[in-house]
Order: sequence, then structure tokens, then C-alpha cells
Amino acid sequence: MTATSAPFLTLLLPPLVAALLALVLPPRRLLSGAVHAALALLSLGAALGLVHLVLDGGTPTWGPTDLFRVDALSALLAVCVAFVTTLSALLGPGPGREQHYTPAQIRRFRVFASLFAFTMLVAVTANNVGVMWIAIEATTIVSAVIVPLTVSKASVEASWKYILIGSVGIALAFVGTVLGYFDFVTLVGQRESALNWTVLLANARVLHPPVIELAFVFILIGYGTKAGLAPMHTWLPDAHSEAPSALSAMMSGVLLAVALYAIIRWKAVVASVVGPVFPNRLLVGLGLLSLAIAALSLVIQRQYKRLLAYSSIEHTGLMCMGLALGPLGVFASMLHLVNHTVAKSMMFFLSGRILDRYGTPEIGSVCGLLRVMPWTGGLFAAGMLALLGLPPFGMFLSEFTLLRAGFADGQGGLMAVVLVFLAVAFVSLLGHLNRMLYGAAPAEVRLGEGSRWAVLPLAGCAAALVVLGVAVPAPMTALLHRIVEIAGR
Amino acid sequence: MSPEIVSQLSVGGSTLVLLGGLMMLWRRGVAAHIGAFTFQSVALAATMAMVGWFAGDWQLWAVAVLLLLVKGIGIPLLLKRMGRRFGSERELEPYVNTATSLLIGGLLVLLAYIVTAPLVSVSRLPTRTGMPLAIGLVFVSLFIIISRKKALTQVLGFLMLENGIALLAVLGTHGIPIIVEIGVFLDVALGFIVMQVFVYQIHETFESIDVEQLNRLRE
Amino acid sequence: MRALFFLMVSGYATGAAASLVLGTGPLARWTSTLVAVVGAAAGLGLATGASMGGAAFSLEAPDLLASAGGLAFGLDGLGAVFLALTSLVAAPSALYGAGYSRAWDGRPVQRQAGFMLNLFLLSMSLVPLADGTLTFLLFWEGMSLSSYFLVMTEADRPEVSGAGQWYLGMTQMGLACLLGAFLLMQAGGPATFAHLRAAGAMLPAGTRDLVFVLALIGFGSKAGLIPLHVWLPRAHPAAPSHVSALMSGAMIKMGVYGLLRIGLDVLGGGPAWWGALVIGLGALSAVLGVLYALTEDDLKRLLAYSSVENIGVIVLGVGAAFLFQSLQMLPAAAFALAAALFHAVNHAAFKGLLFMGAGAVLHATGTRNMNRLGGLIRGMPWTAACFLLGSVAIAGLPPLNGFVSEWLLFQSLLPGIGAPSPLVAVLMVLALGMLALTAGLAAACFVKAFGITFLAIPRSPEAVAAHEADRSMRTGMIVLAAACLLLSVGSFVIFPRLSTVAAPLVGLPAPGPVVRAGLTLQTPDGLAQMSPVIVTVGLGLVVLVAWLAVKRFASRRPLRVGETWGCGRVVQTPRMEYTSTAFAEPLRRIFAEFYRPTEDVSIDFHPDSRYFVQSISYRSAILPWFDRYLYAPVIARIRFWSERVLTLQSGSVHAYLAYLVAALVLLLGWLVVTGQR
Amino acid sequence: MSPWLLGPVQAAVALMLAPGLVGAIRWMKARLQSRQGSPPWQPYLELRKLFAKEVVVSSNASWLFRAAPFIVFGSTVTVTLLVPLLTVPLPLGGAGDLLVVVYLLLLGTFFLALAGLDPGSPFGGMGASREMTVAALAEPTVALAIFALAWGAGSTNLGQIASRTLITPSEALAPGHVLAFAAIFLVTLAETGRLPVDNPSTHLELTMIHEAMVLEYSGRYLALIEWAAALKLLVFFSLLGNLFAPWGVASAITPGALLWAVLALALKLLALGGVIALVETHIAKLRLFRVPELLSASFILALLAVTASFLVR
Repeated sequence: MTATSAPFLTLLLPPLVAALLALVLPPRRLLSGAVHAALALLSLGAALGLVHLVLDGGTPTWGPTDLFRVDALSALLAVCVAFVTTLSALLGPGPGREQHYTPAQIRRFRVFASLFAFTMLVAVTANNVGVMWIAIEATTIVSAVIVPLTVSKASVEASWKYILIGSVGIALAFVGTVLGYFDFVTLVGQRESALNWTVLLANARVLHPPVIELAFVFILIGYGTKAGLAPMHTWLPDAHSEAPSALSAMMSGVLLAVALYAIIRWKAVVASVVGPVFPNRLLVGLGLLSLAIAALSLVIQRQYKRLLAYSSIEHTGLMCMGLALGPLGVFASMLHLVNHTVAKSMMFFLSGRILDRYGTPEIGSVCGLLRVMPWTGGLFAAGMLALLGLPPFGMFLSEFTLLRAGFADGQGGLMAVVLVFLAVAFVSLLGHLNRMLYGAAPAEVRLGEGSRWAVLPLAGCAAALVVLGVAVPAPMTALLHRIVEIAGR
Repeated sequence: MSPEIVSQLSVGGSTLVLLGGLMMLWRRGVAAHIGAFTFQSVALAATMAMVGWFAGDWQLWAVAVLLLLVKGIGIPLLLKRMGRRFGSERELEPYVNTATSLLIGGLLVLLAYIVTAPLVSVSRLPTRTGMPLAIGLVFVSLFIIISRKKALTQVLGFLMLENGIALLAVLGTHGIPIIVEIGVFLDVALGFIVMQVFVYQIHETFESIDVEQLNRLRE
Repeated sequence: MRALFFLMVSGYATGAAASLVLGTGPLARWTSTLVAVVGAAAGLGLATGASMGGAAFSLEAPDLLASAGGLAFGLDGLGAVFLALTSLVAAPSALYGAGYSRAWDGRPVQRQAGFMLNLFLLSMSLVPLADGTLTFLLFWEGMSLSSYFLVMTEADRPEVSGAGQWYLGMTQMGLACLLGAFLLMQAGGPATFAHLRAAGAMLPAGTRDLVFVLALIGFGSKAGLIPLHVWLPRAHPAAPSHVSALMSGAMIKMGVYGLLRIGLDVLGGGPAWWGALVIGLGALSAVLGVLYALTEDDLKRLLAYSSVENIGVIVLGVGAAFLFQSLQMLPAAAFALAAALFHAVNHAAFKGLLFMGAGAVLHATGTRNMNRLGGLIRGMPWTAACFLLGSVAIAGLPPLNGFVSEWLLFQSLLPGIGAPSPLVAVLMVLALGMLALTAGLAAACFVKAFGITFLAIPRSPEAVAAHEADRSMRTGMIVLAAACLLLSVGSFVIFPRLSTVAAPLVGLPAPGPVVRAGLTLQTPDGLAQMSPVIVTVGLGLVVLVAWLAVKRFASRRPLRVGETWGCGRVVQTPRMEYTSTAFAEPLRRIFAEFYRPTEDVSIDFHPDSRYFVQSISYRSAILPWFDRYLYAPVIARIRFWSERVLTLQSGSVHAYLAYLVAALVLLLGWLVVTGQR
Repeated sequence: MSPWLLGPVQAAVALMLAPGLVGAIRWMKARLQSRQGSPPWQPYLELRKLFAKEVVVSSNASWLFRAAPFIVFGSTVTVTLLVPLLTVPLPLGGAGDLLVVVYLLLLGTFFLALAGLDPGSPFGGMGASREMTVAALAEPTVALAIFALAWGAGSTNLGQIASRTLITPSEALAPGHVLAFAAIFLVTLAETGRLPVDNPSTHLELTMIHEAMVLEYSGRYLALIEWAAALKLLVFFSLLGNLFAPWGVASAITPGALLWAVLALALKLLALGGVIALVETHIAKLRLFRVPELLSASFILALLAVTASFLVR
């Protein structure tokens, strides 16, 4: 455990150990749940340590041909992944929750959720582009296993679509990676560390523009599928609404961000080869399409989990567009990424609690939420208002900065279209929220908050959103500025 | 082994691999599809061995052998077991009848040629001539996944897609770094196992593996 | 000045905290109210201090939201007027709210209402204080959001959530336009208004016009100008009465404030068509607002539409200021702007009073439908007296402040007739005619509102059992009633101060036109004068003399009480009285072209013979132009596109994969095509 | 005599002349209809009788019912202080102008309508509704007519307007002036409830507007309201007379000039009364929903007056 490998090991090992322990320990006991959560917290601590290291100017690397490397972007994503994993460890399936999973299901969930976290952490900290691809492909496989935790016609269908479209999409991304490698090998020659991102970036000026453009198209389609960008988004509403809420929180909250991370990595390379115009035009196109389709799909929606899934597509589209609006745009989209991760994971956990209590995912039959579960209802309303981009919460600030970047970049017309779609999404989301919150509580639903301490971490998330909205903490701004240097060509 | 012979052999090998894909389009019935996939995997292993021998890179030999074991023998065995289980179901009429699907396969290969024109012009390796065929196989396998209605056939389409990419990697770069190669292999194997589990689950819940029935989640 | 600012902010903040922490009993209610009143008083002090002393107060808080340029506060004359207006309405409404919200004691909604009220007052007071784009938009959105939650306090009633959704949807659309306007000007530079002024000057003409139109739409939707007013008659009746008093009195004025800040201050005025457009919208809103108010049977909806009308009148004055400024008639422009500001302050006073009166009626009888009210003057003498005073003021009748600002607006439009271009003159003449028509119809509307609600025989058991509002609600109303009188009598002190505020905005040197001679107000050219003090005192004296004379000379026989003349019928029942629909029927028939009333009368006869009628039910509705021909098509179009997009999610895996491959092939094709070039 | 004293004198003169004017008009109409008719001073007798009679108030009515007559009477008397009856430099010139006059009269109508609604009888409601409708529709005409005059004289100040026509007599025949006169004449018919709009002498419930509101009043309250109505008629006539033909109005405040001014005023009132009598004998009452046509006609006249005045500039 040398000085350089310590941070990496404390980051990557805990999820693996958690997976192994989950296999061994009896799932029903509270102790195993506590151990699971402790390991997740350890990994979160390591991620924060990495951020500290990065802020001190270093970019720690580790492993043969420095396989793993953490710079500002990876550190940010690592913290997000660890944060959501801790939440799902605390609030995921386990003893004492209302949703009574069988011990086998709890064990299966814990094993694969930890593996899911591990693969995401590897994807984020891998310097080697190939290893990054392998890790992201592994995330698909591992998460697909626990989408149908409770086997039903709908969940099986959702999982099949998820794994098939996900794997096909990712395979195309690998075609792109191979093409990139091919171009590097033909011009610079075979080398062991050829697929390292830093090496690719260093030699970028030498590579051929047409080949790299072709590679970027495949990569954008491939990782775009994982990020849920339209038109490859079709699996997302099904998978996220059928999966157990802890898993869909991890997927919606941070898996989309990891896929976007991959796109950012490759955009940096392609931009230095081909110049920013080509990738920006593609990113804006896909981003706008996702925003449009998601906003319009929100208008007539019957289930609240699908509502949240479409809202993820909408925000991912916004982030994707932000990347193409110059350095301020990258700053805004990274801030938006953090806000979205916190808000969306909180919302999915809350929707899980609502589903447990009401038993039905239909918006129509969930009413009087404020009466039935005042705290959950309140937090659900707060989270939804955050997703709408209303002031005290962080999204207002990031969307405002994003629009400011758009106008500063001279894309006034584009920003007008974005504002229109945001308004459509705003009104429809608000309408659905009102139908759920108010009105008389249905007779057969039990009043009262149920497991009260489970709401505490979610209240913490809401508080974090307000802090991100009112006064973004200094280390966060420093980290974001560091990212802008990396990704904002 | 002069470069001309190597390029001839690599074109020949990739043509055989592509033929495996087209056989999949042409024949119906699960057994025929599994046979086509096995043939394709063997051809791919042979091509990889040839390139390995030409480039004198022992790693390629090891990968070729591994590929032969897993994709040539292991996966077909599992597929046959699944075929016995669900093979009895008649292959439903695919979206596109055989003649048009072959025609489309041909068009896709042409598209691959146009798309990979810049690649071939850039590369100096003798094996570059086979790359368009590899991309062609990628497109054909995508078309297979879209047009076939059986879950099992879709899995086979996905495996062919992976074969296409492996072929592209070998022809274009004489083998990508070993760590990545092993990783890709693991992913494909794991992916196949999980998909296999799902096919069994679909069969349990839907009493057939016809993907048409999977349309309950819609707006 | 800075101490007052912090006192105001901490006042409202502690009010919000108190209502959260101290539970839902009367203790929480009263502490948050009193602290809010202290905050409002501090706000009023800050405003008068700023406008009096003229020392522009400014405060930087760069660490808050540093990433987006930090918060910046500053108060100049214009901001001081609107801050004063807000605080003027805030104190009595908070006081009134304490009594009004006794019904929510013990329920969680009390905590939410108290918290949101203080947050609403805080963010509304900080909007005129904002001196940067982000600060302005942050508190603007905060104001809208907190008022949305206040509208939703009684969300158990079904139409309330619909109203809330309309309200926040329109506000968000407005915010989108404001974002466009601000960001078009700012173009990435630092975000204080000073920089915007510099940037605004260099903007090309086309962008300046676009910025102005976007600002007009954004601020017009908040102010409730005609095509964008649809949320106002839905949100105000749904909100608790002291909240609708605040929204009508102060919040919609923030739309006017924004228009002035962007139009005159930051962009420094523009071509003549700006003024003409604003005048057109103002006149349209005034006339249509009062026409809709006339046919309303729901008291609070009537008051909401009358807010649309009064905003139209204010915006008319603002439009005149824009027009005169573009024609370089600067003294007339300053006078028109000052008249508009004065009417805004007056409207805050009497509209707040009227909404509180309506709230007291709703509190006492439980219904807002005027056809079920009547005769409340007996049960609620104080409320009736205050409502009467409010009605006289809003109808623009002499002794009170409504007349003073109406007179000023008429005088400010007069020089327009002499404008060089005939087009402007014709526009002014039409605007004058519409303003006069509005004044007349407003008088008719408030005769109906007061007469049908308070006078004659109660039309329903609830109206009979009506009881007077409690002490805190009464004090709120009396404070505003006194404000109305004070604003009228004291107008010769207040109005000159407003014209000194208006002068720099239109480009005149500081002191601005001379508008006061002793006790009289006069137009800049000094020809027309009017002294509210003398008119009020004269009227009072004459009435007193007449009363004394009659008491002295007329017969001293005692008053005899008899039955109302009913052409010899035996009993006088409330069903024979005029109802509010009947009162407005002649005007509805005269303006039939606009209303397009649809009436359906269903008579069910006695089963035995057709000549005996058992019951007649009469239902009539007027055509909601804007809802049907502007908003319904837009919503239908969005639903249409939404359905089309949803068919994308068809459920078949093959279709999904086909989308993916199609995207790939399309991009590759595009690449190949661009590659050739 | 200081200007402050002149105001009450002017008010007293107006109060004295008003019932006489109404009586004269009734007398002239009777004569035209070849009836003997009651003597012109009959209204004075009626007022004296009413002041002495007992007051009967409806049980439904509130304090407003008893306060309204004083407000109506008070507002109309205040108007007489502001209108140029006798002298041109008005005593309270600075206090109010033509707009204040119009809105004070509207204040009177406002409270009269409320008083009509208070007893709760259908006739009161009908009268109030129709009165307010007519008043509302008359407003734009009055405003434009005022601005036509004001534009000619440069300000809405009544003294200014009167003295303007005194200085330049040719101004009286200017098209703007004449059109304004016609517009204000039509408005007078509407505001004071003369024939085409409302029949002052009828008690048929369904046709009367002004009468319907005061149906419930009796005794001294009815006297006050009748007197106020007469005073309103006098005010409108004096506006018509002195603004458009201001000759005879005293410019200096000397007893001789004042006497001559009163005489001139009486003459003008009689002349206008005669015109009204003639008009009323020849026209029948308009249906209520035809009244807006009359008012829009007067609106167009006022519009032309305004445009004429600034075209000639």
C-alpha cells in the first residue's frame, strides 16, 4: 500500500469487499446492513480525500502503465458515485424497510449493487480508455441482473430491453474506441500505454481528423445510449420505473453522469484534433433532441417514476448542451450534474417510499400525499421544485449560468428554444406534482411517516441542494474551475 | 510470409467471417443459426492466428486459442442446450423476408465500404483491406438484432457484433493491449451468461421467447 | 440607511423563523405578524429616507452566489417608491392576516402560511432593492414562488390547485422572457445594473427593441396586462384575502417597476412605437379589465379584474411617459410618469382595503358569490364603511386619492393632443376616451359591488347571520382607509416628491417640473390647477352646513319606519331585489359585441298544465376571448405534439433498436456528405 | 367683497335660481302643450312643503340612505362654487377645474344610485343600474368635450376658458367650440335626465331612471334631492351659457357688475330652458338600449370637436 496506491485502494476495494461480505453474511441481520453502509462510507471518505489531493494540485496515478489516474473531473464523478452508493446502502432493500424483500433478494441486491458501484468507480478513475469502456459495459451487465429484483412481466421486459439496447449501444462505443486506437497506432506506433487518455490527448494534434470524426460518431452514439440521450433513450423510462427505487436512484442519479463523463473525455480529445465546432454541433443537436422529446413526453404521463425518468433525460440533454457552450457552459453543466445527482437520487428514494405506501405507481391514485406522509410529501415537493429549477435550490443557479453561457456564446436563438421546452416541462411537472400532493388521502392508505429515521438522509440531500443553490462551497467552485481547464477547450 | 499473401489471407478470412453473418440472415431455425455462429468464430480464430503468426506476436496466438475455446466450443454448447429447450418453437416470420434481408445485408456492406474509405487510406498495415468487411459485419449483425423476433436470435446477433469488432481490432491494429483484450473477452462472456439467464426468465414468464410480446411498457 | 435595511431583512426573517419554530398556535401567529409589521415599518423608513435624502443606498454581498457574480443591492428614487408602496400594504395586511388566519390554528398549514407570508414580503421588498441581474431574478422568482405557496394554502378546494398551476406556469413563462431580456443585454459581462446601462447603450437598435419587447412580455405577465392577465382572476380568489391584497396591491406593481427599470432606466427610453405599444396595451387592459369586472358575480374575481383595469391605467401613464420622452417633451413625460407612480401607490392603498373587505365578507359569510350576499351593512358596519370608502376611492371620485391620480393622469395625457405628429394626437385622443370610459364603468362596477353586497335585504341565511370581522382585521382596514384619505389630502406633499423621482428617469435635471403652488397641484405648464385639500374641506363644510340647516329649519317630527314601496304587494322578499347579474344586464346588452353572452333558460312546468311554472333556471356566460382563442390553441398544440412524441415509446424492442441504428446511419451519412466537401 | 365671500354669494344665487329654472321649464312646456300648467314658482312651494313634511324611511334601509341626500346636495352645491356663474376670475379658481366639476357630479350620482339600491325595491335597483349605465357611457363624451374646450383655451381651468372666449369673440364660432357645445348639450340631456333619455315628469315605474332611485325618499330628504337635481340642471345650463357665450359675466367684483351678471345669467338660463322645453315637446322618450346610440353620436361630436380644435391650431 504505497503512498500513491493508498487513495485508490481505499476508494475501489470497499465496494468489492462489501460484495463479498454480502455473499457471506446473513442478509436479514441489521449488522450486515451496518457493515455494508460503513464500507460505502469508507469509499465516500476516500473519494473526498482524492478531491482534497486533486485540489492540492496533484493528479494521483496508480497501477501498471499508470492504468488509474484521478484528475478534477474523475474526482468529482467519484464523489457523486460514492455519495449515491452510500445513500442506496443506507436506504436500499434490507431488513426493517416497509418493502419486504426476501433474504435472497436482499443478498442479491447488495452483492450486485456493490459490484455496480465498483464498476462505476473503476470507469471514472480509469486512465485507459479501453478499461473505461470495459467498466461501463460491466455496469450494464451488473445492474441488469438486479433490475428484475421482483420478477414480473413488466420488470423482465424492462431488464431485457435494458441489457439488449445497452450492450448493443456500448458495442458501438467500443468500435469508436478501436478506431481511435487504430488511428493512434498507424501514426504514432504500437505502445502499451497507447489507450491512455493522457497519451491520446498529448498526441492529439498528430491524429487524422476524418478518422477521429468517425470514431467520435460511434462513441457519441454508444455512450449516448448509456447516458440516455435521444433517440437512444427509449430503454431509460422502462428500466428506471421497473427497477427497485434504490437501483434506479443509482442509475438515474449517477450512471447517466458516468456515461456523460466518458463523452467529456473523448470530446476533449476530439476537440484538440478536429477543433471544437464538430463535436459541439453534435452535442447541441443530441442535447436539444433529448430536451425536446423529454419535455414533450412529460406533458401526458401517468406514472411518477416514469416522470422522474423523463426528467433525467431532460436534464442530461441540458448538461450535454452545456458542454458545447464554451468554458462557462462546461462550468454550468458540471454544476448541473452535481445538482441533478443529488436531486434525482433523493427523488427516486422518495418515490420508492411512496410506492411502498400507496402500492401503485399511478399518479392518479396517489393523492393527499402531504396528509399521508407529511415529511416525505414535503421533501418530494421540494425535490420536484428543485428539478423545476426554482430558486432556493441549486438547479436555478446552474440553469441560469447555463443560459448565461448560451447567450454569451451568441446562441440566443438556441437558448430561446431551450427556454420554451423548459417552460413546457415546468408546467407539466407542476401539474402532476399538484395532483399528488393535495386532495383527500385515500381511505385504504395508512397515515403516518413509517420509518422516520430513513427520511433523515433525504432531508440532508434537500439541505445540500439549498446550500448548492444559495452559496456554492468554495472547494466545489475550485474543483469546477479545474474541470473547465480540462474539458472546456 | 510476404505482405501480399497476408493481405490475401486476411481478406479471405474476413470474407468467411462475414459469410457466417450472411448465413444467419439466410437460414431459419435455431440449429442453423448456431452452426453459422460456430463457423464464424472458427474463421475469426484462424484469421487471428494467421495475423499473429505474421506479426510474430505471441499474445495474438493466446487470444486466438482462447477465442476458439470460448466462442468456438463453449458458447455453442450452451446455445445448443438452449436450442433444445426452445428450439422446438418454429422461427416466426421475421419482419423482413429472406430475399430483402439479404439485399439489405449487401447494401450494409456497401455502406461499410464507403464509411471505412478514410480508414483504409490512412493505414499502412497489409491487413487493412479486410477492415471494410469487419465494419460490414458490424452493420449486418445490427440488422439481425433489429429484424429477428426471437430472443435467442438476438443474442446471437449481439455475439456476432462482438466478433465483428474483434475482427476490426485485429485487422486494424494487430491486436489491442492484452489487458483490454482480456477485459473485452470477460465482458462478452459475462454478457452472454446474463442474457442467457434472461432468456430463461422470459420463457418462464411469457411461455415463449418471442420478443414481440414484450410490449406492455408503452405510453 | 444600512441599519434600516438590515432591520427590515432581519424583521421578515425572524417572522419567517418564528412561524416555523413556535408551532401553529396564536403565539406563532402573533409574533410573526408583529415582527413582519416591524419589518414593513423599517422598509417604509428606508424608502422615505432614500427618496428624501437622495443618497443612493448600495450594498455589495459578493460572497453569496459568488459563482454567478454575487448579490448586489441598491436603492434609488424609483426603487424607493415601490419599496414604500410594498411596505404601505405589507403592515396592514400582516395585521389583517393575524385575524384572518385564526381559522388555521393548530393545523400545519398555519406554519406554512406564516413562513411563506414573511418570505413573500421579504423577497418582494428586496426586488426594488436589487441592483444586479442575478439578485433581481433570484428575488423575483422567490416572490413568485412564495406567493404560489400562499395561493395554495387552501389547496383542498379543487379549483385552487388549477389556479396555482396557471399562476406559476404564467410566471415561469414571464421569467423565461425576462431571462432572455437580461441575458441579451448582459452578454456575459458583470451583472450589475450600472454595467447593463453601459451595455444597453451600445446595443444595436434591433436587439434593444427585442430586449424591450421581451421585458414588456415578462413584466406584463406579472403585472396582468391584457393578453397575459389570465392567471390574475384565477389566483386572487384562490389566495387568502390578505395575500390577494398584497398581490394586487404590491406584487403586480413590481411588473410596472420592472418595465420602468428596464425601459427607461437601463435602456434609457426608445423610439416612439415603444410608447404607442405600451399605451395601446394599457388602454386595452383598462377597458377590458373593467368590462370583465362588471359582469363578475364573484366579489374577489371582480376585484381581481379591477386590478387588471387599474394596472391598465397605470401602464397608460407609463406609456405616455415613454411616448413624450421619445418626442423630447420631457416635462410632460416626467409629469405622466409621476402621475402613473402616484396611481400605483393609491391603487395599493384602496385595492388592499377592498380585498380585505372582501376577505372579511368571505370570513363572515363563507361565500364570495354576490347573488347570495346583501344587507351586510347591518351585521358588519365597520367593514361596510371601509369598503364604501374603498369603492369611492377606486371609482375615482373627488374627496379621495383615486380622483387625484385620475385627474393627474387626464392632465398628463392632455399635452399629447398637441404633439407634432397627428398619429400621436389621434392615439392620445383615443386613449383619453378609453380612460374616461374606464372611469365611468369603474364607478358603475363599484356601485354594484358595494350596493349588492352590503345594502338592501340579505339574500341568503349566511348573509343574515354575518358578524363583524375581529379587531385585528378591522384595524388593518382602518389603517388603509386612513391611508387613502391621507394620500388624497397630503397629495400636494407626496406628488412633488414623486415628480422629483420621475424627472431623472426621463432625462430631466434633478428637481423636475414645478407641480405644486401652495395647496394646489398644477401641470408643468402651470395652466391647470386642482387642490384636493380645498375640494375636500369645501365639500365637508358644505355638507355640514346643509345638515345643520336642515336640522334647524326642517320639521322636527320623528322619523317613521315603514315598508318599502312594492306596488301594493303584501310581502317584500329578497328575491324581488336586483341581483348583481341583473345590475350589469344593461351594460352587458350594450357591449354584447364584446361579451357575446350565451344564455340558456330552462323552465320546468307543473306536470298538470303548461301554464303553471314550477321553476325557471337561468344560466348565462360571457365569451372568455383570451382563454378560448389564445391559450386553448397553444395548450392543444402542445398536447398534440406530446401525443406524437409518446408514440415513439411504442414498447417494441425492435423499434427502439431501429431508432439507435437510424441515428448511427444518419450521422455517418452526414459525416460522409460533409467529408466529401 | 373679498373673493372668499363671493363663493357663498354665488352658491346662494344658484340655490335661489335653481327651483325657478325648473318651474320655468315646466311652465313653458305646459304652455307649448297649450295647457295652463302650474306657475313657475311652484317648485319653491313644493320644497317648502317637503321640508315641513314627515319623513318615512324603509325598514331595510341603512344609515347610507339617510346620509346620501346630504352628500348629493353637498357635492352639487360645491360644484356651484367652481362654475363661472357670476364672475370670471373665479373665487376658488385654483381649487378645481372642469374635470373636478364633472367628477363631483359623478360622486352625487354614485351615492344616489347606492341610495336607490338600499331599500331593496326592484325599482330602486333598476333606476340605479340604468342611471350608472348612462353616466358611464356619458363619461367619455364629457371628457373629450372638456379637452376640446381645454385645448382651445390651453387649460381645463373654467375661468381660463370663459375669459378666452371673452377676449377673442371670434373664438365662439370656431368649429371646435360649436361642436363641443352640441356634444355637451346632448350630455346635459343624458346627465340631468331630460326627455330623450329619461322623462322627468313621469311616475311610470318602468320608464323612469332618475325618479326610480328617489322613489323611496320623502320629506326633507326628497326636498334636498329635488333641489340638488334642479341645481345640477342649473350648473349644466350655466356651463353651456357662460363657457360658450360668456358676455355679461362680471370681470370686476362691484355690486353693479354683480347685479348685471345675475340678470345676464337669468336671461341665459331662460333662453336655454326655452330650448329644452321646445326639444322636449317635440321628441318622444328613447328606448333605454337606443340611448347608447345618442351618446355615441355625442361622442363623435366631441371627437370632431377635439380634432377640429387642433387642426385649426
